[in-house]
Order: sequence, then structure tokens, then C-alpha cells
Amino acid sequence: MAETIDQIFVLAKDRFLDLLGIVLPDWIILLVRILISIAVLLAVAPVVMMYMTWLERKVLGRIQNRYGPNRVGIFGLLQPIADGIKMLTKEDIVPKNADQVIHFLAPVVIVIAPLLVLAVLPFGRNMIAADLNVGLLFFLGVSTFGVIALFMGSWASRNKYSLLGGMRAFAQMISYEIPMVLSVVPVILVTSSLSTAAIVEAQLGWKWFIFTPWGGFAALVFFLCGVAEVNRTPFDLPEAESEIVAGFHTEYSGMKFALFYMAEFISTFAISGLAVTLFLGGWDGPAFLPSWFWFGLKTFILILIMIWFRGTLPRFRVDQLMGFAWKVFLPFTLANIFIAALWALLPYPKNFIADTIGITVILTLLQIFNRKETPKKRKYLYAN
Amino acid sequence: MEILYFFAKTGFYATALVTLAAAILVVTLRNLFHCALALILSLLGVAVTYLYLKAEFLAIIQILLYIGAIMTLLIFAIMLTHRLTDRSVSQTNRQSLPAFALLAVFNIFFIASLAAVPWKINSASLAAKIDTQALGAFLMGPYVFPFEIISIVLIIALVGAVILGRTDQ
Amino acid sequence: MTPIPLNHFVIFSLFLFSIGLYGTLTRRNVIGILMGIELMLNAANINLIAFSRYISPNPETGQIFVIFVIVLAACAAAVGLAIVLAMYQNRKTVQAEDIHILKW
Amino acid sequence: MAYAYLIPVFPFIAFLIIIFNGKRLKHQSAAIAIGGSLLAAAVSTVVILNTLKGATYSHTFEWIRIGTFSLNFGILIDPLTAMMLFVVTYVGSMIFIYSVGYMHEDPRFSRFFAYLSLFMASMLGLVLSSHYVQLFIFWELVGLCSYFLIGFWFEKPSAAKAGMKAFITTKIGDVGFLIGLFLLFTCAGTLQFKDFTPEFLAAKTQAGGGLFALAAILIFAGACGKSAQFPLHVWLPDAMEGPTPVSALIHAATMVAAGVYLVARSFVLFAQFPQALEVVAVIGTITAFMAAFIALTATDIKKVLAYSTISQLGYMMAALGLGGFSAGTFHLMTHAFFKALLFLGAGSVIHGTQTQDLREMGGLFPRMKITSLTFLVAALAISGVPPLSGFFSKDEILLTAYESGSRVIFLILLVTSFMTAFYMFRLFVLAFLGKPRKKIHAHESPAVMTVPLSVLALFSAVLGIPGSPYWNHWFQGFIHGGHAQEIHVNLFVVKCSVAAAFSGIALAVILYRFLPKVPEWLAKIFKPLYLVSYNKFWLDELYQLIFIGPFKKISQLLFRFDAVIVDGAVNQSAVQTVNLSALKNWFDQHIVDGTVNGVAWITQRMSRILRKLQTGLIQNYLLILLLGLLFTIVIGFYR
Repeated sequence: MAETIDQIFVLAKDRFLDLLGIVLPDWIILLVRILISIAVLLAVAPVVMMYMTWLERKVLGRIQNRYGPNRVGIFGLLQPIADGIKMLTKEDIVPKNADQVIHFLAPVVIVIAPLLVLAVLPFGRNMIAADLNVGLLFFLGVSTFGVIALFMGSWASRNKYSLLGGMRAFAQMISYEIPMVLSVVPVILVTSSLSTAAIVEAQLGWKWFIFTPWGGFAALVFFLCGVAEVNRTPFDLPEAESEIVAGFHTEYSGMKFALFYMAEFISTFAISGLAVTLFLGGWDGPAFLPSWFWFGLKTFILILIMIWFRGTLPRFRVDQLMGFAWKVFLPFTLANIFIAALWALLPYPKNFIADTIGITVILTLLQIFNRKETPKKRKYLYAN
Repeated sequence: MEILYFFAKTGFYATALVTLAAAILVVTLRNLFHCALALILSLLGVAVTYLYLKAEFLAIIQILLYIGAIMTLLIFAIMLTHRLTDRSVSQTNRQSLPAFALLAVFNIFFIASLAAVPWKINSASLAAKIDTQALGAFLMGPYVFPFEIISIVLIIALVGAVILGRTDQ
Repeated sequence: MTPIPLNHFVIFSLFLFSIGLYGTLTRRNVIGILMGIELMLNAANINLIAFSRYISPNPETGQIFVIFVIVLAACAAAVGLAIVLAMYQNRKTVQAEDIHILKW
Repeated sequence: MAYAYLIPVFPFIAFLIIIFNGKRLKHQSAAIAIGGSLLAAAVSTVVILNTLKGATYSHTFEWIRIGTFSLNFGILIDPLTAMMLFVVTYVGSMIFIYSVGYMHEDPRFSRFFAYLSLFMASMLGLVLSSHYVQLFIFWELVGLCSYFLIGFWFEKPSAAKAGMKAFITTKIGDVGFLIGLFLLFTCAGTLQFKDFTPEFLAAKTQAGGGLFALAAILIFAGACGKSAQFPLHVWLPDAMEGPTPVSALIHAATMVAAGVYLVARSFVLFAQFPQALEVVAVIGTITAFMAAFIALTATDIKKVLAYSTISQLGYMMAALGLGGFSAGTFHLMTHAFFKALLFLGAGSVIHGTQTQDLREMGGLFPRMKITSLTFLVAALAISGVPPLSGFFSKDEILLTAYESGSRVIFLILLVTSFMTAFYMFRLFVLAFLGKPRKKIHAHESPAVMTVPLSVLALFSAVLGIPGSPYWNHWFQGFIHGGHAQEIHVNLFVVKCSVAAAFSGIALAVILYRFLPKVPEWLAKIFKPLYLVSYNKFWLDELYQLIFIGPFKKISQLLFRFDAVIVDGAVNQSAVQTVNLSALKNWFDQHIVDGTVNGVAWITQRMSRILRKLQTGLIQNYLLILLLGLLFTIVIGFYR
């Protein structure tokens, strides 16, 4: 029974295809098999996004000691749908000077990337749309499209604030991509695979990488970099309202604006999902609940943490942001690769000790080298 | 099943056409930013071509490095060297016509000579599956020396770029 | 099922190369020239992979060379763009024709 | 003992460090120099202690090989060397320390210490040498240092001239020395010290030792130059232009003693030839007397001490010449200490009063107690008051003279001894007692100067004991290489000596302390004698008249010759060259240049057309490149 529930979506898909197979030739079945996955992802992603907006508003509301949306539907559950209707019916304003084509293309392109990367996330046992043997790399590669699209939007708007936001996003994403990729390298090193499914397989039975010394820190770095990659607080400089209006999407309204939002939320979801896949054991969990439930639960918790960040943390300054990536994350992740290699090389108790020592050393060194130079107390010669 | 292969082959030619069209846009468009976007499209087409050659790893690397790194750099440079409302004059110089003529002749000769070459197709290689692990083993095995050299070159380029880019002296 | 003929890849890459060369020859903007060079490099990469896949007994070799070429392209782009930026800062131009003071 | 080569190395390293880092080191250079000298002193102490146990050491290595002959340099340590090491390193170190205070304000402070270190290294090298040529090299090096240091304040013309005078005068002696070495090598075939044994010389001189004697006398000429003996002594008083520590170290204690050392080192050679010894004795005696006589009337405090030095060196020479090897060397050692002390005391006085003229001093005793007391000790020592060191050494010289049978020399030396006591106490009374004759703000020198004074005073006081009857003439035995010397005390000589000393002191004190008018009166009465003394026997003027005047005349004559005949020839050839050149010029201008210019003109015309090809546009070049490539392909296609 538990097995059936675990595989319920897979079984449903197979039954459906079997039914089709009675009347249709093989090659159409093959196509349909692919198309079903795509369709499901395309259908699920906007729903996920809509309810993430609801969740965010609700949780932020609770953090700020208010109710959040509560008028449309019970607990305001229909609020996202109302928002959607509002967005769709709003006037679509395009600046006169804007580069029309690119201004239109930018929001379209920007949602493509997060939708594409969903394909390599294993949502549950056997529930992966495309088990590429370079899945992880695919995820990282495709997500860089976001930068380009964002840049297209900011450039095409012909607006200073947009451009500034675009520049900031560009610098930030480039900077944080490096420690993000480097923090993933130890996982690849230990599992010797780029396939997301294989990575989850390697963690089955509570051997989640977050429980290893290197994995714990790598997960932390990865998660924080992920937060920066999707431009969420406290790394939301590209759209800092108090500084540059709304950053790269200043000149967007209506559904195009909604698409930017959608991209952001789906990215958030995808990054959380990848963090779960890489470090939190993916869909692994006690068998009394289905695997996809565990995946959803873990992802949900990570998303909650991000919302929690947004509710509590102030925004970084630009130099702090860059310094954080280049002075703290980058050296640490580089060292972490060696630490993970030690873990893979040595037998159990030794590798634990070696890793602990290694991480202590690198953290101490970072502490020393990043020590803030406190300016000397000023001496006043003629004033007191 | 045959029909799927047919679709796939058609896909290749379509990709090639899109790639070439995008490439032509790259060299003809007036707005440099549009050029860059067309170049991204063209590079994507090349990545797909790699997939047809069963080089998935390279396809992803192409996206990650060319589009994720080189093109972003290029666009950044465009942003820094152009005004927002840059109505630029002609983007091509006076030698476009001789260049076109020469290249046309060049292509004709090349295609003519290509047709005459009897390629010895190695079917074992054609069918071989190259996974990322094998590539890694090659990079760390027989090609470790060039691999190290290329990393040094990369570091030098990095340092050089930083030195060239600094303005305070 | 017959594979796509090798010549088709080669001709595709030839066209891509020619277009890139055309861009390199005719673009007035230095960044445009750089783009043309990127196209040419890609054409070369296609050739490398195609030949290693179809002819070479070691199909991996071509791919490894492509990795090297991509890294070199990244180096070229980084240094080239740094030069372009330096040029823009010093001479306020990115037109290739304006940079000819070493002529006579 | 094998580490003895380190002794000169330490000061030399100090010299190198200071001379190359002087600007940066500033006053730290003194620390380095003192460190070098103290290290040298420490190593020397070890060596000396070993020598006291009776050990000698000699090590040679091949320096140059010429055919079958090889020049072996090396290190030779015997009691004489040990004694010299003791003198040079201990007195040197004290003077180094003293100089910190004395030279403190000098802008070339570090250079001074560099020179001092170099001098120290050279002097130690000289002392340790095992070969005449090696000794000669160091001999010249110390001369060079002496030149540097006399002319240390080269802004003063007199100092620069004094340096040159010293250099040239000693060079005259050195020429003799060098010729003597040549002669000696021709006769003996070796210049290694240890080869010169009485037996060897006896064997060599069986055929007749005339050349040997000549060589010895010529070597003595070198010693004369260095030790400022009679005809060549004129440089030493002028050398007082140098800083006072230099006078103390080089021109009182060590370098001038090098001549005595040389004679002592070659004593075996001299001893073989009575003629040579006689020359040494006579010259020494003359020098001793004459210098003392001049010192009677000198008014410059340092000049007095300089003549005193010459006089004492004459004593040593006389002692050596009379066969008193141990007497000469003993006096060399004691003299080094008390004369260094005297100079340093004088330096302290000069430092405190800013004057060198005795007539301007007076009454310094209450203001400069330490300086005065130490000076007094030294003055008593040099006067030969028992039981200070000078008494024993001088007494032994007198004894030697007495026993040599030459009464004239004995009497002259005795009178000299009296005069020594007299001029020393004239100096002491004029400088320290009585009332100030001029308003001078005298003050005691800093501790860095007075401590070395006190140490030297201690040495001056007690250093005579090892050579005294109380220690059973231990020193004399030691210097002779452990052979106990039978020296019997001659009470008559002792009485004479003590009487001379005390009468000299008494006379000086009476005349200058209580009857200040009498000296002037005496000077008037004995005017000729006074003038002789005051004008230093007119020796400088004599040299001017005999040597320098004619030399200048010859020079002028040669200059005329040069100006008229040589220059005329040269000028004439130049005129011809100019004429020829004019011809060549025309040829060059019109024919050669014409060709060259023509080629250049053609090239220029061609270039003007061809440079159009170079557009400076990289894309243009690329297009041409493509054209070339295409051309190649076409050719390849239709080949």
C-alpha cells in the first residue's frame, strides 16, 4: 500500500500510456511520455509559484504581527488567483524609448530557465522528468540564462534604475555563481556522478551529505548562494526599492511583471529543491510517508527559511555583498573541496577527525584574514 | 521509430539553419546588444549541434561557459562602452564587399574540395558513448599536462585582465 | 537509420566560420570583431567534435580539445574585453578604425 | 691557535659592514667597530694565553707560485707576536671606545670607525704575518690608513698636507725597505721569517755578509720611516692634525711601533751584523735626544706628545741597536699603554677646552679630575718614576746602554730621560695646575672617554711589574721564547735613572709652577739653543732647501722642455692632421654622403608610395591575409 502511494504518480502515468498504447503507435507513446512530464511541470510550476506568494505574504504577515491576506477565500487561499486576474487585466505599459522586441522577450526568456531546470529535479522515487547524466551541470548552466534575460529586461527598458539594477544583478549573480558551483563540487567528488538521481541514490538511508562535516558547510554556502542567485533578501540589491525604485523590472507592468515574479519564485523553489537533492537526501525519508512528500516537506522548510530571512534580515551593502562572496565563500568552498576529498580518501573515524580539523583551520584562517581593520581612534590636536 | 529519427535529423538541419541565421544577424545587425543576443542564440544552436554529436557534457559546458560567462562579459562590456540611446551609424566598414566576395570564393572552393574527400568513417567511434567520467579520466590522465597549462593560462589571463582593467595608478 | 553525413557538419561549420570571419573583417566595433571571433572558434569546435566522432579512433580527444578551446576563448574574451574597456577609458572610442596610431 | 686568522678578520668584517652601510648605520657603526675589535681582542686573549704556556703556532699556505718558487703566506705566532697582539687589541679596543665620545659630533662618524677598523685589521695582519712580503703588504695598508686618518678632516688644508707629508715621508723609508727585501731575497733566497735562524745566516754569510748588512740597514730605513726615526721623523709631529684617538692609536701606540716591531722581528738578521746594529743604535739615540730636545719648547700639547713619542721610539731603537731585544720590546709594550693614555688624556683636554695650545690652558685639575689623575699616572710612568711601568722598561734600556760599554750613548739617553721628565711635567703643570690663563669652559669628558682612560692608567701603572725583578724578569724570559734571561740589577743605573726622573720633575714643577718668569729668562739667555729646539733643528726647512727646492727647479725645467719641444711636436702633428681632415671632409661630404643621401632619397620616394599599403587597420590586414590564403588554396587546387 505504502509502495503504491509512493509511486502513485508514476503508476498513473504508466497506466495512461498503456491505455494510449492500445490505439497509438510506439513513437507517439514515446513523445507523449515526454510531453506528459513537460505538461505536468508546466502545470505545477505556476501553481507552486502562486501559493508561494500566498505563503510568503502569510508568513511575513505573521512575522510582522498581522494577518496577511485573509479576504479572498478561506485564509485568503484564493488571493493568488485574484492577483493573477488583476495582473492579466492590467494595462501593459511599454516605455516609448524602449527596445520593443527585447523588452517583450525578456520576461518570456526569464521564466524559461527556472522551468527548464525543474526537469532534472527528482521529486520522488522515479519521479524525475529527465535523468540526464549531466543533470547537475544542466541545472547550473541553464540557470545562468536568468542573468541574460534579466539583463535584456534592464537594457531594453532604457531606464537608469533598470540598468543599475541590471548591473547589480549581473555582478551579484556572477560572483555568487562561483562559490555555488564550487560548493557543489564536493558532492560530485564524493558521488562521482553529475546525475541528480544518482546523487540522491548515494544519500539513501540517512547518509545525507548535510550530516558530514564538509557537507554541512557546503550546504550552508550553497543555500546562501542560492538565496543570492534568486535575488532574495538579504541579497536583493538588484531590486532594492529604497535605492533604485524596483531595479531591473521598474518599467514592467501587468503580466510581464508577473512573469518576472514567477521566475523569481520558481527559481526559489528550484534552488531549494536542488539544495534538498544535493545535501538533504532528496526524497529520502522514513518509508511510512511517500517519497515525494518528503521532498516537498524539505523544500517547504527551506522556502520557509528564506521567507524567514526576508522577514528578519536587513539588506546588504554592495561592498559587503561582494566581499562576502569573494573573501569568505570562495576561499572556503575551495578549501572544502580538499576537505571532502579527505573524507572520501580516509576510513571512517579518521576522515571525521581530518575534516573537523580542516574546517576549523580554514574557518580560523578566514577569521584572521577577514579581520576588520578598525581605524585607530582619532586624536584631536586642537579640539577636545 | 524511424519517423522519430527523421524528426531528429530534421531538427538538426533546423538547428543549423537557426544557428546560421542568428550568426548572420550577429554580423549584420546595427545594435550591438541585439548582436550579442543573436550570438547567444547562435551559441545555443551550436550547443544543440554538440548534442547531435553525442557530446552532452560539452553542450552543457558550452551553455555554462559561453553563455553564462563569456557572453555576460561581452554584454557587460557593451553596456560600459555604449550609451543607452546610442543611435550608431553604419556598423560595417568599407571592405564588406571585397570580404563578401572573397569569402564566397573561399566557400565555393572549400565545398568543392570537400565533396572530393572520401572520409573513412570509424563506426566504433560513432557509436561510442562518452560519459563525463571518461572525459575526466582523460583530462586527469593523458592530457593532464595540457590541462595544467591551460589552467595557468587562465590564471595569467585573469591577472592580465585585472591589471588592464584597473584605472587607479 | 543512417547518421547525418560528416560533410554536413563540416559545411555547417564552414558557413559558421565564414560568417564569423565576415563579421571580423567588416565590423567597425571592436566588440563586434570579438563576437565574430567567437563564432569562428565555435565553428572550429564543431569541426573538432565532428571529426573526432566520425573519424578518430579516440572520440574523446576532440572533446577534450574543445574544452581547451573554450577555456582559451574565455581567456581571450576576458583579456580582450579588458583591453576594450581600457581603450574606451583612454580614447573614448571602441571603433577599430580609430586605433591606428602605430601606422607610420 | 688555529683560529688566530680570525683576529684580523673580525675588524675587517666590521670595516666592510660600516663602509658599505655607513649612511644608514650612523652611530651604530661604532658599536660594530667596537664589536669587531673586542672579538679580535677575545680571540687574541685566547692566543696569548696559549702562548704564555709556551706554545707557538705557524701555518702557511701557498699564495703565488712562480716557477719553482712559491710565495707562502701565513700566520706566525710567537711571544713577540703575542705581545703585539696584546698591545694592538687592548689599546685599540680602549681607543675605539674612547672615540665614541671624542668623535660623537663628527659628521663622518661612521667613516672614522670604518677607517679605524681597517687600520686595526691591517695592523693585526701585519703582526701576524709570517713573511716579509706579507708584512710589507700590511705595512703599506697601515700606512694607507694612517694617511686616511691624518687627513680625516680633509677640509683643513693643513690636515690634507700633513697626510700627504706622512705618506710621502714614510714612502721614502718604504722604498728602502723594499729594496732591502729585494737584496735580502737575492742573498738569502727566502723571505720567510722562520727561515732566518742564526745558523742559516751564519751559513749564508760565510762568503761575506756585506749585502746582508746593507739589506738589514735598508730594512731599518723602512722602520725609520714608519717609526719616525731621525732623518724621516718630520711627518709625525704634523700627523697630529688627525683626530686625537688616531694620534693615540696609530701615531703613538701601534703603527709607529711597527718599525720597532720590524727591527725586533728581524733582530736575528741585525744581530748577525754589528754594523747594522750600530746604525740602529746611533740613529735611535740621536732621535731620542733630538726629539726630547724639541719637545722642551713645543707649545702645542699634541706636538709635545708627538716629539715625546719620537723620542721614546728612539729609545726603543737604541735599545734594540745595543742588543737589548727584550728591553726594546718591553719598552714598546709599556710605552704603547702610557703614550696612548697620554694622547687620550690630551684628547680629553682638547675635547673639554677646545684648544691645543698649552699657553691657553692651566688650572684644569679641579675641573677634569679623572683626566688629570690618569694623565699624571702616565706622565709619571713615562718619566720613569718607580714603580710605574715606564721606570722598569726605561731602566732596562739604560742598563743595556750602560752594559754595552758605550758611555756616550748611555749619557745621552740619561740626559734624554731627564729631559723627558722635564717636558712631561712642564706639560702637566702648564695644562693642569695653576690658574686658567684664558677663559675656557673646561668640563670633564663623558664616561665613555674617562673609563678607557682609567683602564689604560691601570695598565700603565702595573704593566712594568712582569718585567721587574719582583717577577724575576719574567717578561724578558717570555719574549725570548722561554729562555730565562739572566739580568742582574745594576743599582748605579737605577740611581741615575731615578735621579734623572725626579730632578726633571722637580725642575719642571719649580720653573713652571712657582717661577713662571724664569723659563722666559732662560730662553733669552740660551737663545741659540732655544731657537734650535723651537725650530726643530730647522730640519723641515733643510729638507725644503735640499730636496724640495731643487726638485721644484727640475720640475720647472722639465715643464719648459715639455711646453716647448714635446708640445710643439704634438701641436705640429695636430695641425697636419687638421689639414688632412679638411681634405677628407670634402671627400666625405660630397662623394660618400652624396651616395648615401642618394640612396636615402630613392628609398624615401619609394617608401612614400609603399607606405600607403600599411593602413594600420587590423581588419584590412586580415582581408589581405584571407586573399593570400585563397590564393594558396587555388594554387593547391589546380596544381
